[in-house]
Amino acid sequence: MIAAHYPALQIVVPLIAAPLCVLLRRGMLAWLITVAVSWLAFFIAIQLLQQVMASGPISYELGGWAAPWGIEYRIDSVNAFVLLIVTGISAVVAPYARATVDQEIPEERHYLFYSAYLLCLTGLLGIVITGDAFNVFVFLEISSLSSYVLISLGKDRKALTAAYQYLVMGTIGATFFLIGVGLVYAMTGTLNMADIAARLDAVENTRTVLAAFAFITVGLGLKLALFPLHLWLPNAYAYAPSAVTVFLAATATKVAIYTMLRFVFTLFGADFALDVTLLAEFLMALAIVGVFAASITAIFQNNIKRMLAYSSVAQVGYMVLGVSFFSVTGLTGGIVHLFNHAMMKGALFMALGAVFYRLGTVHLDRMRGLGRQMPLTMFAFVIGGFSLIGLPLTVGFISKWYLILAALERGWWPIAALVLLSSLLAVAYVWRVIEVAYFRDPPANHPKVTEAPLSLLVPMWVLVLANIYFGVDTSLTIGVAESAAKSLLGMGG
Amino acid sequence: MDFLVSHYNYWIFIFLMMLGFYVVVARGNLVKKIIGLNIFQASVFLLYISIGKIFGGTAPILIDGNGTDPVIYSNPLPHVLILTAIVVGVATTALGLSLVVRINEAYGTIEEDEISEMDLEP
Amino acid sequence: MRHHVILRVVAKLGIPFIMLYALYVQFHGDFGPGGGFQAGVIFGAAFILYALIFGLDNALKVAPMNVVITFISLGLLLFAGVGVAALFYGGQFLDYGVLANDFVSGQHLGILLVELGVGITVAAVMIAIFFTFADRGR
Amino acid sequence: MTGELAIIAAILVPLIGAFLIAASHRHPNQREAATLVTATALFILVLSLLSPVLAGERPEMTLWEIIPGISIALQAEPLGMVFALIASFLWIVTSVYSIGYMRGHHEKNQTRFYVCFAIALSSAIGVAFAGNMLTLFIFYEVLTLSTYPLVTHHGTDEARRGGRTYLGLLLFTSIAFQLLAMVWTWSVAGTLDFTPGGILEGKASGGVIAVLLALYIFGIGKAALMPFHRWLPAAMVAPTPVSALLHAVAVVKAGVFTVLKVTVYIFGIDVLADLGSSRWLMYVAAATILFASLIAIRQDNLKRRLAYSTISQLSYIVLGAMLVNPLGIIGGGMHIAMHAFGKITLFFCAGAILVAAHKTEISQMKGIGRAMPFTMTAFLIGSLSIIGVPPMGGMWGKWYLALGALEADHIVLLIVLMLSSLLSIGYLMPVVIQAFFRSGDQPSGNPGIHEAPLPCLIAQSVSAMGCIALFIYPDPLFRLMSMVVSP
Repeated sequence: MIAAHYPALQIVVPLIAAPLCVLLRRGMLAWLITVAVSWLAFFIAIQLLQQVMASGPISYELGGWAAPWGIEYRIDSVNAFVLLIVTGISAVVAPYARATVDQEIPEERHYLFYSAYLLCLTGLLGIVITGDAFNVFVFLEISSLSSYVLISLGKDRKALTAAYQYLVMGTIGATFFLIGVGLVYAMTGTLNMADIAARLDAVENTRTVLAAFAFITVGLGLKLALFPLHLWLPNAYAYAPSAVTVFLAATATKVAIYTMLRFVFTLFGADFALDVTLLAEFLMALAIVGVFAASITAIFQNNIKRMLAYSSVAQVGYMVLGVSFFSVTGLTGGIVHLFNHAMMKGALFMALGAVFYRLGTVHLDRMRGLGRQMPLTMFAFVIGGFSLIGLPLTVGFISKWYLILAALERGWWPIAALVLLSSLLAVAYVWRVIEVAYFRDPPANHPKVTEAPLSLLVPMWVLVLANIYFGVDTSLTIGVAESAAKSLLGMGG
Repeated sequence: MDFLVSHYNYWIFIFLMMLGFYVVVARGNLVKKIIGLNIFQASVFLLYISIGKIFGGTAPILIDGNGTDPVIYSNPLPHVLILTAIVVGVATTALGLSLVVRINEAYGTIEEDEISEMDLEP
Repeated sequence: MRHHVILRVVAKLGIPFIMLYALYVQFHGDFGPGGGFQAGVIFGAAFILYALIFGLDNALKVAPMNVVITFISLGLLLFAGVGVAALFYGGQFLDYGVLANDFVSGQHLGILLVELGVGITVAAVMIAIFFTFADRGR
Repeated sequence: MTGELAIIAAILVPLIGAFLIAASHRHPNQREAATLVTATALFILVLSLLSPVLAGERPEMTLWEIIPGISIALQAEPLGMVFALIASFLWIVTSVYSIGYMRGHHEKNQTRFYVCFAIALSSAIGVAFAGNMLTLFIFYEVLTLSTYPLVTHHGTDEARRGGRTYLGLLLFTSIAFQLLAMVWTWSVAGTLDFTPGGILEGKASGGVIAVLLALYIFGIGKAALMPFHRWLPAAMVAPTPVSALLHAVAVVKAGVFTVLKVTVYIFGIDVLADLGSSRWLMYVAAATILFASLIAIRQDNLKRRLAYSTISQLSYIVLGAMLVNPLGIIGGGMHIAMHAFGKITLFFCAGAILVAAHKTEISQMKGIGRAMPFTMTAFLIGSLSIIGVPPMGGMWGKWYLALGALEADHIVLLIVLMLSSLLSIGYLMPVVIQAFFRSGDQPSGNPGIHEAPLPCLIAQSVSAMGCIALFIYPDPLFRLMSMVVSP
């Protein structure tokens, strides 16, 4: 009985928990609620994915109003997979958060942190689960507003300007998106995604629809930090509290990419995007330029969190590149990289969070000799780094494999070569850290640091092991991603 | 010419949007940026409302009667949507302003160039 | 502004009516234009007017910050709680029809409670925003 | 023990050894014992596979699917056996040597050293027994990564710079070329299994095959074909046992082994012979042989000279592969073994000189033969083997390579082989002459015999004996290699 309501509960549980945290006022209690809710949400997401894979898309009508009029939650293999990513990351970030939050945020704001975190989770899950175009905007803003709050809680005062910058750019992006949705509504008279998809065909050659398409893509491009719309991201990730960085880096851009997939493929349709617009060419060019520009910038960063933030921009480029092939293999690569990148960046930022916890900084100079002082943390970083480079036996390799395969399938071997070359840039920036941490002596005038506490190590290593496990056994990730890619391209599944 | 006049709501929308956008981009004062953002958002609200308007339509309220004579009414859905969007806008503004207040406390200024200068120093 | 007698008198006279009007907008929302958003803003405005005229300290005595924040979450909980209650009665989430014996009165009850929740939250948020900013300056 | 189990065990044993070594990091004796026991166990395991493989069995094992359609698969076949036998046997010898060297030289971080060494060996065995290209690639990369800490072992600026070149070049070639070639092969052929006769026949045009071949050959950076050879001299900053086993045997041989394997089992020599797409690569290899030898002559640092010599000798094997006829492949395979024994002896000696006399430059080694007669005798034997004079094993590799070149009607290559032998006399013999026939500038008086630690001496005499033994008994090697070309 309760299983039928999982789609609603996925959103409602964190939504109710957020005000509860405020009511309870106790940081400890709020944390417990957050952990419980995250795990519950993860459980629900697993159940939903199983349901979808077993018996096809699920539709849930809010308030019992039938689909085109009421708001519909619609779950197919694509968003079930993204739900799994978001809740999975939340399930490991929540336990991780406690130690870092205790250190980085004043006691009296803890409950606010956790309720903002839960709201952010609600928003992200809402974007993914809903089948209503306007509802996407609402949830988008819920998640964005709470993430601005979360980022501004960072210790450094630069966190404030970073949050402000993100607020301005995020709002512009969301408003662009809103304009696009409005224009689509003007042309079709409906907001239900499936309904829009059915009605857009008749009017797809009008200028209004083209304008709507442009507004939506640019708006989402801002949200997903597509180069050159990524300027908000590096500072936001670099100065946010550690737990927030982990959570946002692993989920926020993924959700935005999902939204783009949903609008481009399900609403407008791949044919429209390919025949009427130059989206594929645009995305591919931006993705490749973005990968290189961001990776090269990353090499010159001394703040390692910032370095990884630039690397995130580059990795977004890979996902977008996969999408821009408009083929099953390419989309599979892009979608599976959503998952894989969440795993690797989650692990890497968690390791950095632990470093920050002990050192109070993530400056490259101060990380000298850390390989000896914090062996488990730094080893986690190394494996995460390998994954980022795309070495075999890690998830990064799987993504890269599919991207190259997709490029070769189309006969675009220069693209494949560029993908490979860019991963060498990842070697460059990852290795700077490894070299400093393992082959340099610790700075003499600083006190010795010890290994991070268990509450940080366990979630970190869960993700690290996931990096290896899903790099070796890909039946789950590739299976789901492929079925998602097929359903997006309208090939069944 | 006819095209220009008959679509006047869109021209207003575009003008306001560009105005707001310009303020956001060109002004260095953080509060002014927020104001620009508000104008930008408000233009979108106008767009939604204006495309939902039907000339001669009434408010979409149930009128007692046998329901046979057709009543022309404006589409209420954009209003509902925009109500939500306004709330979001208010929240954004409030959050943005509170960030500006805290930036002012931390940096002692709300001019963007001065702040970025101070960020470069250490 | 405590010295401005006219303001104080007018405000004292006006505020109850503004609040009453907010309640009207709130509860008449079922039948005519109105609803929780509007009512919440009007109610909040009344309170903010009070704070402007009689000073922040007096306003904070009436509604301390903690209470306001509590109301924000209470309103939200009321809204979501009604939705969840519908689940327990065997309907979909937010399916008010099942809340009472017949569908129509269920819908009435449901929307009334939901809008009340919205109204409380909006009013409290408005007040909280004002308090936050006003408090900073001191 | 069945063959399948033996393969798995051969990869796992060094890993378990690594754990044991790490666990006993407080007790050096126990740690070194663990290394020795592991190495011996590994050799016995590999040896146990020899007779079934010679009898025509091909024990294989598919572990699990990594990407739909591609599994991690292991298979013992003759070519892999050659490599695995050499690597595992020489690991025992090197372990003995390391004990003397590391203690005699008072190195730091010895536990990390031994652990990485064991992991590197495990991955070398994995390369040897890989059943498809993906598995090989995985172990190939693990080998790169596990040897990086060994190269930068000293942690000095120079070591870090060397490590950067090492890692950068190896990862660059393997990711940018080899991985691309592999995915390309997969998308064309739909399989990556090593199959006698190749998997590309009839599936790709001649042009594609030519491009793929180039991508593979240059992508296998460990084969040190010019212009991607710079990592090998850079790796010489490592402690000598590393240079000896890894950069004369395990790592570089993994490279040329992969070249042979790809040529035989991915492309198929007949296919390549028909297309002629390997011809220009043959000349690249020939050029590498000559240039590297010429550079070697100019080096004063003994280890660097040996490194360039290795580059030159590796290209013999690449050349053998690119001749794409059976004799060339046999010659290449045999040269893997012959060069391994010869070069490891030379490195052992270089290390021994460093430990006993603290000398690294050839110009400082005048008259050192009098102080270290055993070492320098071993050095002489190793040199002769590299040059290819009987009665040293090195002769056989060159012999078959020359036969292969003749059969393919490439007289030019024959001349190159001759010339390079002369050049190798030019860069190896001066060392011996310096050591034995020049009077030293040591303080006057009889310096007496001042030899390297005993474990070092044992190791270098074993490997020097190996050079001679391989001249007398090349038969098992030859049989294995002929099975490769005529299954």
